Amino acid sequence: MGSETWGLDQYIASDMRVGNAMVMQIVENLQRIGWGESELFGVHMALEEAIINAIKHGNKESANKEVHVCVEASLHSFFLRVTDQGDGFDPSAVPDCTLDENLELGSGRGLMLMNHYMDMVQYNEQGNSLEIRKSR
Amino acid sequence: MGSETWGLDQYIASDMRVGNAMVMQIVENLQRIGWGESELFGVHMALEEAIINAIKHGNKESANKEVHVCVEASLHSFFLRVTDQGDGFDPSAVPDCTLDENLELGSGRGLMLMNHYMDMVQYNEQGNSLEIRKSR
Amino acid sequence: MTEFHCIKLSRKNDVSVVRLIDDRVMDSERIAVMGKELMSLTESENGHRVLLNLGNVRFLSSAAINKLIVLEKRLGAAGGYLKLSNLSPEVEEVFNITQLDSVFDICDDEDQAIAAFG
Amino acid sequence: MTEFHCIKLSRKNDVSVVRLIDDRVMDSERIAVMGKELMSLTESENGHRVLLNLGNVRFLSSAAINKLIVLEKRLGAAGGYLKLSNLSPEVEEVFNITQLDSVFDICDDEDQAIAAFG
Ligand SMILES: Nc1ncnc2c1ncn2[C@@H]1O[C@H](COP(=O)(O)OP(=O)(O)O)[C@@H](O)[C@H]1O
Ligand SMILES: Nc1ncnc2c1ncn2[C@@H]1O[C@H](COP(=O)(O)OP(=O)(O)O)[C@@H](O)[C@H]1O
Repeated sequence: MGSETWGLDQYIASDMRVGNAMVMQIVENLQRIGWGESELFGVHMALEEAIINAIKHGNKESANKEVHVCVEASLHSFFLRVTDQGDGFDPSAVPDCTLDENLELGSGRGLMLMNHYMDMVQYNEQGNSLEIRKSR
Repeated sequence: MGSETWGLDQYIASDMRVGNAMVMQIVENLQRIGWGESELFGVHMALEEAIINAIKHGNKESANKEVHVCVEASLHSFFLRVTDQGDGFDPSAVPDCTLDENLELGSGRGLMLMNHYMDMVQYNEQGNSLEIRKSR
Repeated sequence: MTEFHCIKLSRKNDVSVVRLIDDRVMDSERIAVMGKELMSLTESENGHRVLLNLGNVRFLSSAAINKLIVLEKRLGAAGGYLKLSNLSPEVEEVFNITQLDSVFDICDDEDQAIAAFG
Repeated sequence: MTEFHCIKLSRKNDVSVVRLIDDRVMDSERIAVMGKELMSLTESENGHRVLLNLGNVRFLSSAAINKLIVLEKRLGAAGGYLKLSNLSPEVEEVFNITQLDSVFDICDDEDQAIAAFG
Protein backbone atom coordinates (compact mmCIF):
# COMPACT_ATOMS: atom_id res chain seq x y z
CA MET A 1 0.00 0.00 0.00
CA GLY A 2 1.31 3.43 -0.83
CA SER A 3 0.13 6.86 -1.61
CA GLU A 4 0.86 9.69 -3.93
CA THR A 5 0.83 13.32 -2.97
CA TRP A 6 0.02 16.20 -5.24
CA GLY A 7 0.38 19.90 -4.75
CA LEU A 8 0.13 23.20 -6.50
CA ASP A 9 1.31 26.76 -5.88
CA GLN A 10 -0.03 29.09 -8.51
CA TYR A 11 -1.20 32.64 -9.20
CA ILE A 12 -4.23 32.83 -11.48
CA ALA A 13 -6.06 35.65 -13.22
CA SER A 14 -9.29 36.88 -11.64
CA ASP A 15 -11.38 35.37 -14.40
CA MET A 16 -14.23 32.94 -13.87
CA ARG A 17 -13.13 30.72 -16.75
CA VAL A 18 -9.61 30.50 -15.35
CA GLY A 19 -11.11 29.73 -11.94
CA ASN A 20 -13.31 26.96 -13.40
CA ALA A 21 -10.28 25.45 -15.13
CA MET A 22 -8.26 25.60 -11.90
CA VAL A 23 -11.06 23.83 -10.02
CA MET A 24 -11.17 21.09 -12.66
CA GLN A 25 -7.38 20.70 -12.60
CA ILE A 26 -7.48 20.17 -8.85
CA VAL A 27 -10.43 17.75 -9.04
CA GLU A 28 -8.72 15.73 -11.79
CA ASN A 29 -5.51 15.45 -9.84
CA LEU A 30 -7.37 14.31 -6.73
CA GLN A 31 -9.04 11.64 -8.86
CA ARG A 32 -5.66 10.66 -10.23
CA ILE A 33 -4.15 10.12 -6.78
CA GLY A 34 -7.12 7.99 -5.78
CA TRP A 35 -10.05 10.03 -4.50
CA GLY A 36 -13.35 8.37 -5.39
CA GLU A 37 -16.29 10.14 -6.95
CA SER A 38 -18.45 10.50 -3.85
CA GLU A 39 -15.66 11.56 -1.46
CA LEU A 40 -14.59 14.09 -4.05
CA PHE A 41 -17.99 15.71 -4.15
CA GLY A 42 -17.66 17.73 -0.96
CA VAL A 43 -14.09 18.73 -1.68
CA HIS A 44 -15.11 19.86 -5.16
CA MET A 45 -17.98 21.87 -3.67
CA ALA A 46 -15.77 23.57 -1.10
CA LEU A 47 -12.87 24.36 -3.38
CA GLU A 48 -15.19 25.70 -6.06
CA GLU A 49 -16.75 28.10 -3.55
CA ALA A 50 -13.36 29.14 -2.20
CA ILE A 51 -11.84 29.91 -5.59
CA ILE A 52 -14.92 31.51 -7.17
CA ASN A 53 -15.48 33.73 -4.10
CA ALA A 54 -11.88 34.96 -4.30
CA ILE A 55 -12.29 35.82 -7.97
CA LYS A 56 -15.80 37.29 -7.71
CA HIS A 57 -16.13 38.88 -4.27
CA GLY A 58 -12.45 39.33 -3.45
CA ASN A 59 -10.83 40.55 -6.66
CA LYS A 60 -14.13 41.52 -8.31
CA GLU A 61 -12.83 39.94 -11.53
CA SER A 62 -10.31 42.75 -11.89
CA ALA A 63 -7.73 42.27 -14.64
CA ASN A 64 -5.09 43.79 -12.34
CA LYS A 65 -5.54 41.32 -9.52
CA GLU A 66 -4.48 37.72 -9.08
CA VAL A 67 -5.60 34.88 -6.86
CA HIS A 68 -2.95 32.79 -5.16
CA VAL A 69 -3.93 29.12 -4.98
CA CYS A 70 -1.99 26.54 -2.91
CA VAL A 71 -2.97 22.89 -2.68
CA GLU A 72 -1.43 20.01 -0.76
CA ALA A 73 -3.20 16.71 -1.24
CA SER A 74 -2.75 13.03 -0.61
CA LEU A 75 -5.14 10.10 -0.51
CA HIS A 76 -5.66 10.95 3.15
CA SER A 77 -5.93 14.70 3.20
CA PHE A 78 -6.78 17.80 1.24
CA PHE A 79 -5.55 21.31 2.01
CA LEU A 80 -6.27 24.48 0.06
CA ARG A 81 -5.22 28.08 0.64
CA VAL A 82 -6.79 30.77 -1.52
CA THR A 83 -5.64 34.37 -1.17
CA ASP A 84 -7.12 37.28 -3.10
CA GLN A 85 -6.08 40.93 -3.38
CA GLY A 86 -9.42 42.32 -2.25
CA ASP A 87 -10.38 44.15 0.96
CA GLY A 88 -11.53 41.01 2.71
CA PHE A 89 -14.76 40.72 4.71
CA ASP A 90 -16.11 39.56 8.04
CA PRO A 91 -17.38 35.99 7.60
CA SER A 92 -19.25 36.15 10.93
CA ALA A 93 -21.37 38.97 9.48
CA VAL A 94 -22.65 36.86 6.57
CA PRO A 95 -26.34 36.12 7.25
CA ASP A 96 -27.42 32.53 7.92
CA CYS A 97 -28.69 31.32 4.58
CA THR A 98 -30.98 28.74 6.19
CA LEU A 99 -33.16 31.35 7.91
CA ASP A 100 -36.50 31.45 6.14
CA GLU A 101 -36.09 35.04 5.00
CA ASN A 102 -32.67 34.30 3.46
CA LEU A 103 -33.33 30.85 2.04
CA GLU A 104 -33.74 31.98 -1.53
CA LEU A 105 -31.07 34.66 -1.33
CA GLY A 106 -28.13 32.52 -2.27
CA SER A 107 -25.58 34.49 -0.32
CA GLY A 108 -24.02 32.57 2.56
CA ARG A 109 -24.63 29.19 0.98
CA GLY A 110 -21.02 28.91 -0.17
CA LEU A 111 -19.65 29.44 3.33
CA MET A 112 -22.17 27.00 4.77
CA LEU A 113 -21.24 24.30 2.24
CA MET A 114 -17.53 24.76 2.94
CA ASN A 115 -18.15 24.45 6.67
CA HIS A 116 -20.20 21.33 6.13
CA TYR A 117 -17.79 19.47 3.87
CA MET A 118 -14.47 20.52 5.39
CA ASP A 119 -12.89 19.66 8.74
CA MET A 120 -11.41 23.13 8.97
CA VAL A 121 -12.39 26.45 7.35
CA GLN A 122 -10.31 29.40 8.46
CA TYR A 123 -10.11 32.98 7.19
CA ASN A 124 -7.23 35.30 8.05
CA GLU A 125 -8.11 38.40 10.03
CA GLN A 126 -8.57 40.56 6.95
CA GLY A 127 -10.79 37.98 5.31
CA ASN A 128 -8.92 37.85 2.01
CA SER A 129 -7.19 34.54 2.63
CA LEU A 130 -8.95 31.29 3.31
CA GLU A 131 -7.61 27.89 4.34
CA ILE A 132 -9.72 24.75 4.15
CA ARG A 133 -8.71 21.26 5.13
CA LYS A 134 -10.25 17.80 5.02
CA SER A 135 -8.91 14.46 6.27
CA ARG A 136 -10.18 11.09 5.10
CA MET B 1 3.86 31.41 -13.02
CA GLY B 2 3.09 28.52 -10.76
CA SER B 3 4.21 25.08 -10.02
CA GLU B 4 2.87 21.70 -9.18
CA THR B 5 4.38 19.34 -6.68
CA TRP B 6 4.17 15.58 -6.79
CA GLY B 7 5.10 13.00 -4.24
CA LEU B 8 4.96 9.33 -3.49
CA ASP B 9 5.36 7.11 -0.44
CA GLN B 10 5.18 3.48 -1.39
CA TYR B 11 6.44 0.00 -0.55
CA ILE B 12 7.19 -2.12 -3.60
CA ALA B 13 8.09 -5.76 -4.14
CA SER B 14 11.75 -6.62 -4.73
CA ASP B 15 11.10 -7.43 -8.35
CA MET B 16 12.92 -5.89 -11.28
CA ARG B 17 9.74 -5.47 -13.30
CA VAL B 18 8.04 -3.69 -10.41
CA GLY B 19 11.15 -1.53 -10.05
CA ASN B 20 11.13 -0.65 -13.75
CA ALA B 21 7.46 0.31 -13.53
CA MET B 22 8.12 2.46 -10.45
CA VAL B 23 10.93 4.26 -12.27
CA MET B 24 8.65 4.95 -15.24
CA GLN B 25 5.85 6.17 -12.96
CA ILE B 26 8.23 8.67 -11.36
CA VAL B 27 9.64 9.80 -14.71
CA GLU B 28 6.15 10.28 -16.15
CA ASN B 29 5.02 12.33 -13.20
CA LEU B 30 8.11 14.54 -13.41
CA GLN B 31 7.28 15.11 -17.08
CA ARG B 32 3.72 15.92 -16.15
CA ILE B 33 4.73 18.61 -13.66
CA GLY B 34 7.01 20.18 -16.24
CA TRP B 35 10.46 18.57 -16.35
CA GLY B 36 11.84 18.66 -19.88
CA GLU B 37 13.41 15.69 -21.63
CA SER B 38 17.06 16.63 -21.22
CA GLU B 39 16.83 17.75 -17.58
CA LEU B 40 15.01 14.55 -16.84
CA PHE B 41 17.80 12.41 -18.20
CA GLY B 42 20.10 12.65 -15.20
CA VAL B 43 17.29 12.26 -12.71
CA HIS B 44 16.05 9.21 -14.57
CA MET B 45 19.57 7.76 -14.54
CA ALA B 46 20.05 8.35 -10.81
CA LEU B 47 16.67 7.11 -9.68
CA GLU B 48 16.94 4.01 -11.85
CA GLU B 49 20.28 3.14 -10.22
CA ALA B 50 18.94 3.85 -6.74
CA ILE B 51 15.82 1.70 -7.09
CA ILE B 52 17.41 -1.13 -9.03
CA ASN B 53 20.34 -1.33 -6.57
CA ALA B 54 17.92 -1.59 -3.65
CA ILE B 55 16.04 -4.43 -5.35
CA LYS B 56 19.10 -6.26 -6.68
CA HIS B 57 21.95 -5.70 -4.23
CA GLY B 58 19.93 -4.72 -1.15
CA ASN B 59 16.96 -7.11 -1.08
CA LYS B 60 18.51 -9.59 -3.55
CA GLU B 61 15.11 -9.82 -5.27
CA SER B 62 13.73 -11.67 -2.26
CA ALA B 63 9.98 -12.21 -2.28
CA ASN B 64 9.92 -11.52 1.47
CA LYS B 65 11.46 -8.09 1.27
CA GLU B 66 10.12 -4.75 0.20
CA VAL B 67 11.69 -1.52 -0.95
CA HIS B 68 10.37 1.72 0.50
CA VAL B 69 10.30 4.52 -2.07
CA CYS B 70 9.63 8.17 -1.16
CA VAL B 71 9.61 10.98 -3.69
CA GLU B 72 9.04 14.71 -3.31
CA ALA B 73 9.22 16.65 -6.51
CA SER B 74 8.41 20.04 -7.94
CA LEU B 75 9.49 21.87 -11.05
CA HIS B 76 12.43 23.12 -9.01
CA SER B 77 13.58 20.09 -7.08
CA PHE B 78 13.68 16.33 -6.95
CA PHE B 79 14.13 14.26 -3.81
CA LEU B 80 14.16 10.46 -3.53
CA ARG B 81 14.64 8.19 -0.55
CA VAL B 82 15.02 4.46 -1.22
CA THR B 83 15.28 2.07 1.70
CA ASP B 84 15.80 -1.67 1.37
CA GLN B 85 15.74 -4.49 3.90
CA GLY B 86 19.23 -5.71 3.10
CA ASP B 87 22.42 -5.61 5.17
CA GLY B 88 23.65 -2.41 3.58
CA PHE B 89 27.22 -1.80 2.38
CA ASP B 90 30.05 0.66 2.58
CA PRO B 91 29.83 2.97 -0.44
CA SER B 92 33.37 4.27 0.15
CA ALA B 93 34.67 0.73 -0.42
CA VAL B 94 33.22 0.50 -3.93
CA PRO B 95 36.16 0.63 -6.38
CA ASP B 96 36.46 3.60 -8.73
CA CYS B 97 34.95 2.38 -11.98
CA THR B 98 36.98 4.82 -14.06
CA LEU B 99 40.30 3.22 -13.14
CA ASP B 100 41.61 1.35 -16.16
CA GLU B 101 41.47 -2.04 -14.47
CA ASN B 102 37.81 -1.52 -13.50
CA LEU B 103 36.55 0.25 -16.59
CA GLU B 104 34.82 -2.76 -18.08
CA LEU B 105 33.67 -4.11 -14.75
CA GLY B 106 30.41 -2.27 -14.53
CA SER B 107 30.32 -2.17 -10.77
CA GLY B 108 30.55 1.32 -9.32
CA ARG B 109 29.16 2.99 -12.40
CA GLY B 110 25.74 3.41 -10.79
CA LEU B 111 27.14 5.25 -7.79
CA MET B 112 29.28 7.41 -10.02
CA LEU B 113 26.34 8.36 -12.23
CA MET B 114 24.22 9.24 -9.21
CA ASN B 115 27.00 11.44 -7.85
CA HIS B 116 27.39 13.14 -11.19
CA TYR B 117 23.74 13.93 -11.82
CA MET B 118 22.56 14.71 -8.29
CA ASP B 119 23.41 17.62 -6.00
CA MET B 120 23.32 15.31 -2.99
CA VAL B 121 23.79 11.55 -2.61
CA GLN B 122 23.70 10.30 0.95
CA TYR B 123 23.59 6.80 2.40
CA ASN B 124 22.62 6.11 6.00
CA GLU B 125 25.28 4.53 8.18
CA GLN B 126 24.14 0.98 7.48
CA GLY B 127 24.06 1.63 3.75
CA ASN B 128 20.54 0.31 3.16
CA SER B 129 18.89 3.69 2.78
CA LEU B 130 19.82 6.25 0.19
CA GLU B 131 18.72 9.83 -0.28
CA ILE B 132 19.36 11.73 -3.50
CA ARG B 133 18.42 15.31 -4.27
CA LYS B 134 18.62 17.65 -7.24
CA SER B 135 17.65 21.31 -7.55
CA ARG B 136 17.01 23.08 -10.81
CA MET C 1 -38.50 24.71 -31.79
CA THR C 2 -35.84 26.52 -29.84
CA GLU C 3 -32.32 25.08 -29.88
CA PHE C 4 -31.02 24.40 -26.39
CA HIS C 5 -27.34 23.97 -25.53
CA CYS C 6 -27.40 23.10 -21.85
CA ILE C 7 -30.77 21.44 -21.37
CA LYS C 8 -32.77 18.71 -23.07
CA LEU C 9 -36.53 19.13 -23.17
CA SER C 10 -39.20 16.47 -23.65
CA ARG C 11 -42.91 16.14 -22.82
CA LYS C 12 -44.54 13.50 -20.67
CA ASN C 13 -48.34 13.98 -20.41
CA ASP C 14 -48.63 17.71 -19.73
CA VAL C 15 -45.26 17.96 -18.01
CA SER C 16 -42.12 19.49 -19.51
CA VAL C 17 -39.34 17.12 -18.56
CA VAL C 18 -35.95 18.84 -18.48
CA ARG C 19 -32.54 17.21 -18.24
CA LEU C 20 -29.23 19.00 -17.88
CA ILE C 21 -26.61 18.11 -20.48
CA ASP C 22 -23.50 18.65 -18.32
CA ASP C 23 -22.78 16.05 -15.69
CA ARG C 24 -20.65 18.56 -13.81
CA VAL C 25 -22.64 21.78 -13.75
CA MET C 26 -19.89 24.21 -12.74
CA ASP C 27 -18.63 26.20 -15.70
CA SER C 28 -19.73 29.81 -15.22
CA GLU C 29 -20.53 30.38 -18.89
CA ARG C 30 -22.46 27.11 -19.20
CA ILE C 31 -24.37 28.01 -16.05
CA ALA C 32 -25.28 31.40 -17.54
CA VAL C 33 -26.59 29.70 -20.70
CA MET C 34 -28.40 27.06 -18.66
CA GLY C 35 -30.01 29.84 -16.63
CA LYS C 36 -31.32 31.57 -19.75
CA GLU C 37 -32.62 28.33 -21.19
CA LEU C 38 -34.40 27.42 -17.95
CA MET C 39 -35.91 30.91 -17.74
CA SER C 40 -37.29 30.57 -21.26
CA LEU C 41 -39.45 27.75 -19.90
CA THR C 42 -41.26 30.20 -17.60
CA GLU C 43 -42.62 32.15 -20.58
CA SER C 44 -44.94 29.24 -21.32
CA GLU C 45 -48.66 28.79 -20.70
CA ASN C 46 -50.14 29.39 -17.23
CA GLY C 47 -49.96 26.50 -14.80
CA HIS C 48 -46.90 25.16 -16.64
CA ARG C 49 -45.54 22.01 -15.01
CA VAL C 50 -41.79 21.51 -15.17
CA LEU C 51 -39.89 18.47 -13.97
CA LEU C 52 -36.13 18.83 -13.72
CA ASN C 53 -34.56 15.38 -13.86
CA LEU C 54 -31.05 15.65 -12.37
CA GLY C 55 -30.28 11.96 -13.02
CA ASN C 56 -27.02 12.51 -14.87
CA VAL C 57 -25.73 15.30 -12.64
CA ARG C 58 -22.68 14.28 -10.64
CA PHE C 59 -21.83 17.77 -9.46
CA LEU C 60 -23.54 21.13 -9.36
CA SER C 61 -22.06 24.29 -7.93
CA SER C 62 -23.97 26.68 -5.73
CA ALA C 63 -24.04 29.10 -8.68
CA ALA C 64 -25.99 26.43 -10.56
CA ILE C 65 -28.32 25.94 -7.60
CA ASN C 66 -28.97 29.68 -7.59
CA LYS C 67 -30.33 29.32 -11.14
CA LEU C 68 -32.70 26.61 -9.98
CA ILE C 69 -33.94 28.90 -7.21
CA VAL C 70 -34.61 31.68 -9.71
CA LEU C 71 -36.41 29.18 -11.94
CA GLU C 72 -38.55 28.08 -9.01
CA LYS C 73 -39.48 31.66 -8.13
CA ARG C 74 -40.24 32.75 -11.69
CA LEU C 75 -42.25 29.67 -12.45
CA GLY C 76 -44.24 30.12 -9.22
CA ALA C 77 -44.85 33.79 -10.06
CA ALA C 78 -46.16 32.71 -13.47
CA GLY C 79 -48.55 30.22 -11.86
CA GLY C 80 -46.39 27.22 -12.78
CA TYR C 81 -44.90 24.35 -10.79
CA LEU C 82 -41.40 22.89 -10.51
CA LYS C 83 -40.34 19.49 -9.25
CA LEU C 84 -36.87 17.95 -9.10
CA SER C 85 -36.18 14.24 -9.47
CA ASN C 86 -33.44 11.63 -9.67
CA LEU C 87 -30.98 13.42 -7.40
CA SER C 88 -27.80 11.49 -6.64
CA PRO C 89 -27.25 10.99 -2.89
CA GLU C 90 -24.49 13.62 -3.01
CA VAL C 91 -26.63 16.20 -4.78
CA GLU C 92 -29.54 15.49 -2.47
CA GLU C 93 -27.24 16.09 0.51
CA VAL C 94 -26.50 19.59 -0.77
CA PHE C 95 -30.21 20.39 -0.77
CA ASN C 96 -30.53 19.00 2.74
CA ILE C 97 -27.56 20.89 4.20
CA THR C 98 -28.71 24.17 2.77
CA GLN C 99 -32.34 23.44 3.71
CA LEU C 100 -33.31 24.00 0.11
CA ASP C 101 -35.26 20.76 0.38
CA SER C 102 -37.95 22.96 1.96
CA VAL C 103 -37.95 25.24 -1.09
CA PHE C 104 -37.96 22.53 -3.77
CA ASP C 105 -40.32 19.65 -4.25
CA ILE C 106 -37.91 16.72 -4.59
CA CYS C 107 -39.12 13.37 -6.00
CA ASP C 108 -37.34 10.05 -6.32
CA ASP C 109 -37.89 9.57 -10.04
CA GLU C 110 -39.86 10.82 -13.04
CA ASP C 111 -42.85 8.54 -12.54
CA GLN C 112 -43.25 9.57 -8.93
CA ALA C 113 -42.95 13.23 -9.90
CA ILE C 114 -45.47 12.99 -12.74
CA ALA C 115 -47.91 11.21 -10.46
CA ALA C 116 -47.34 13.91 -7.82
CA PHE C 117 -48.25 16.66 -10.31
CA GLY C 118 -51.68 14.93 -10.22
CA MET D 1 16.92 -14.96 -40.99
CA THR D 2 16.74 -14.65 -37.23
CA GLU D 3 13.81 -12.74 -35.77
CA PHE D 4 14.95 -9.93 -33.46
CA HIS D 5 12.75 -8.26 -30.87
CA CYS D 6 14.94 -5.53 -29.46
CA ILE D 7 17.29 -4.70 -32.32
CA LYS D 8 16.98 -3.95 -36.02
CA LEU D 9 19.74 -5.18 -38.28
CA SER D 10 20.72 -3.95 -41.75
CA ARG D 11 23.86 -4.07 -43.92
CA LYS D 12 25.81 -1.15 -45.31
CA ASN D 13 28.81 -2.24 -47.37
CA ASP D 14 30.38 -4.95 -45.17
CA VAL D 15 29.11 -3.40 -41.94
CA SER D 16 26.24 -4.74 -39.84
CA VAL D 17 24.27 -1.67 -38.83
CA VAL D 18 22.29 -2.22 -35.63
CA ARG D 19 19.58 0.00 -34.20
CA LEU D 20 17.83 -0.44 -30.86
CA ILE D 21 14.06 -0.59 -31.00
CA ASP D 22 13.32 0.91 -27.55
CA ASP D 23 13.85 4.62 -27.15
CA ARG D 24 14.16 4.14 -23.41
CA VAL D 25 16.41 1.14 -22.87
CA MET D 26 15.69 0.40 -19.22
CA ASP D 27 13.32 -2.54 -18.84
CA SER D 28 15.28 -5.41 -17.32
CA GLU D 29 13.63 -8.09 -19.45
CA ARG D 30 14.05 -6.11 -22.65
CA ILE D 31 17.69 -5.51 -21.76
CA ALA D 32 18.20 -9.25 -21.27
CA VAL D 33 16.69 -9.96 -24.69
CA MET D 34 18.68 -7.13 -26.27
CA GLY D 35 21.83 -8.58 -24.70
CA LYS D 36 21.19 -12.02 -26.23
CA GLU D 37 20.41 -10.53 -29.63
CA LEU D 38 23.56 -8.40 -29.58
CA MET D 39 25.66 -11.44 -28.54
CA SER D 40 24.29 -13.43 -31.47
CA LEU D 41 26.06 -10.91 -33.72
CA THR D 42 29.43 -12.01 -32.33
CA GLU D 43 28.95 -15.51 -33.70
CA SER D 44 29.47 -14.17 -37.20
CA GLU D 45 32.46 -14.31 -39.55
CA ASN D 46 35.90 -13.22 -38.40
CA GLY D 47 36.61 -9.51 -38.61
CA HIS D 48 32.91 -8.77 -38.32
CA ARG D 49 32.21 -5.03 -38.32
CA VAL D 50 29.29 -3.86 -36.24
CA LEU D 51 27.97 -0.31 -36.05
CA LEU D 52 25.49 0.39 -33.30
CA ASN D 53 23.44 3.45 -34.24
CA LEU D 54 21.91 4.87 -31.04
CA GLY D 55 20.06 7.63 -32.91
CA ASN D 56 16.63 6.90 -31.46
CA VAL D 57 17.81 6.21 -27.90
CA ARG D 58 16.65 8.85 -25.44
CA PHE D 59 17.65 6.92 -22.33
CA LEU D 60 19.74 3.90 -21.54
CA SER D 61 20.36 2.53 -18.09
CA SER D 62 23.75 1.38 -16.87
CA ALA D 63 22.48 -2.20 -17.12
CA ALA D 64 22.04 -1.57 -20.84
CA ILE D 65 25.51 -0.06 -21.07
CA ASN D 66 26.90 -3.19 -19.43
CA LYS D 67 25.49 -5.19 -22.35
CA LEU D 68 27.30 -2.92 -24.79
CA ILE D 69 30.54 -3.51 -22.89
CA VAL D 70 30.09 -7.26 -23.10
CA LEU D 71 29.34 -6.94 -26.83
CA GLU D 72 32.51 -4.90 -27.29
CA LYS D 73 34.62 -7.49 -25.46
CA ARG D 74 33.13 -10.52 -27.20
CA LEU D 75 33.34 -8.95 -30.60
CA GLY D 76 36.96 -7.97 -29.97
CA ALA D 77 37.75 -11.50 -28.79
CA ALA D 78 36.24 -12.84 -32.02
CA GLY D 79 38.40 -10.51 -34.11
CA GLY D 80 35.53 -8.15 -34.85
CA TYR D 81 35.08 -4.39 -34.44
CA LEU D 82 32.37 -2.27 -32.81
CA LYS D 83 31.60 1.39 -33.32
CA LEU D 84 28.80 3.50 -31.86
CA SER D 85 27.17 6.42 -33.64
CA ASN D 86 24.43 9.03 -33.41
CA LEU D 87 24.54 9.41 -29.63
CA SER D 88 22.27 12.13 -28.24
CA PRO D 89 24.17 14.74 -26.18
CA GLU D 90 22.74 13.21 -23.00
CA VAL D 91 23.77 9.66 -23.90
CA GLU D 92 27.20 10.86 -24.96
CA GLU D 93 27.60 12.57 -21.58
CA VAL D 94 27.08 9.21 -19.84
CA PHE D 95 29.96 7.73 -21.82
CA ASN D 96 32.11 10.73 -20.95
CA ILE D 97 31.35 10.71 -17.21
CA THR D 98 32.07 7.02 -16.89
CA GLN D 99 35.12 7.30 -19.19
CA LEU D 100 33.63 4.61 -21.37
CA ASP D 101 34.44 6.91 -24.29
CA SER D 102 37.92 5.41 -23.98
CA VAL D 103 36.50 1.88 -24.33
CA PHE D 104 34.14 2.54 -27.24
CA ASP D 105 34.84 4.05 -30.61
CA ILE D 106 32.18 6.74 -30.85
CA CYS D 107 31.36 8.35 -34.21
CA ASP D 108 29.06 11.25 -35.07
CA ASP D 109 26.93 9.45 -37.64
CA GLU D 110 26.71 6.32 -39.78
CA ASP D 111 28.66 7.72 -42.73
CA GLN D 112 31.53 8.81 -40.52
CA ALA D 113 31.55 5.41 -38.82
CA ILE D 114 31.48 3.44 -42.07
CA ALA D 115 34.29 5.57 -43.46
CA ALA D 116 36.24 5.00 -40.22
CA PHE D 117 35.93 1.21 -40.60
CA GLY D 118 38.02 1.88 -43.73
N1 LIG E 1 -12.90 36.43 -0.74
C1 LIG E 1 -13.92 37.25 -0.36
N2 LIG E 1 -13.72 38.60 -0.32
C2 LIG E 1 -14.73 39.44 0.03
N3 LIG E 1 -15.97 39.02 0.37
C3 LIG E 1 -16.24 37.69 0.35
C4 LIG E 1 -15.24 36.74 -0.02
N4 LIG E 1 -15.78 35.51 0.07
C5 LIG E 1 -17.05 35.68 0.46
N5 LIG E 1 -17.35 36.98 0.65
C6 LIG E 1 -18.62 37.59 1.10
O1 LIG E 1 -19.36 36.58 1.75
C7 LIG E 1 -20.65 36.45 1.15
C8 LIG E 1 -21.12 35.00 1.22
O2 LIG E 1 -20.38 34.20 0.31
P1 LIG E 1 -20.98 32.80 -0.17
O3 LIG E 1 -21.48 32.10 1.04
O4 LIG E 1 -19.99 32.11 -0.95
O5 LIG E 1 -22.24 33.17 -1.06
P2 LIG E 1 -22.31 33.91 -2.48
O6 LIG E 1 -20.97 33.80 -3.10
O7 LIG E 1 -23.36 33.16 -3.22
O8 LIG E 1 -22.70 35.33 -2.17
C9 LIG E 1 -20.49 36.97 -0.25
O9 LIG E 1 -21.69 37.46 -0.78
C10 LIG E 1 -19.48 38.08 -0.05
O10 LIG E 1 -20.09 39.26 0.37
N1 LIG F 1 21.30 -1.04 -1.63
C1 LIG F 1 22.47 -1.73 -1.64
N2 LIG F 1 22.68 -2.72 -0.75
C2 LIG F 1 23.83 -3.39 -0.76
N3 LIG F 1 24.84 -3.17 -1.61
C3 LIG F 1 24.72 -2.20 -2.53
C4 LIG F 1 23.52 -1.44 -2.59
N4 LIG F 1 23.68 -0.53 -3.59
C5 LIG F 1 24.89 -0.73 -4.13
N5 LIG F 1 25.55 -1.75 -3.50
C6 LIG F 1 26.90 -2.24 -3.76
O1 LIG F 1 27.63 -1.24 -4.46
C7 LIG F 1 28.13 -1.77 -5.68
C8 LIG F 1 28.18 -0.72 -6.74
O2 LIG F 1 26.88 -0.40 -7.18
P1 LIG F 1 26.66 0.30 -8.59
O3 LIG F 1 27.63 1.44 -8.68
O4 LIG F 1 25.24 0.66 -8.74
O5 LIG F 1 27.10 -0.77 -9.69
P2 LIG F 1 26.40 -2.17 -10.06
O6 LIG F 1 25.00 -2.13 -9.60
O7 LIG F 1 26.52 -2.23 -11.55
O8 LIG F 1 27.24 -3.20 -9.37
C9 LIG F 1 27.25 -2.95 -6.01
O9 LIG F 1 27.89 -3.89 -6.80
C10 LIG F 1 26.89 -3.48 -4.63
O10 LIG F 1 27.91 -4.33 -4.15
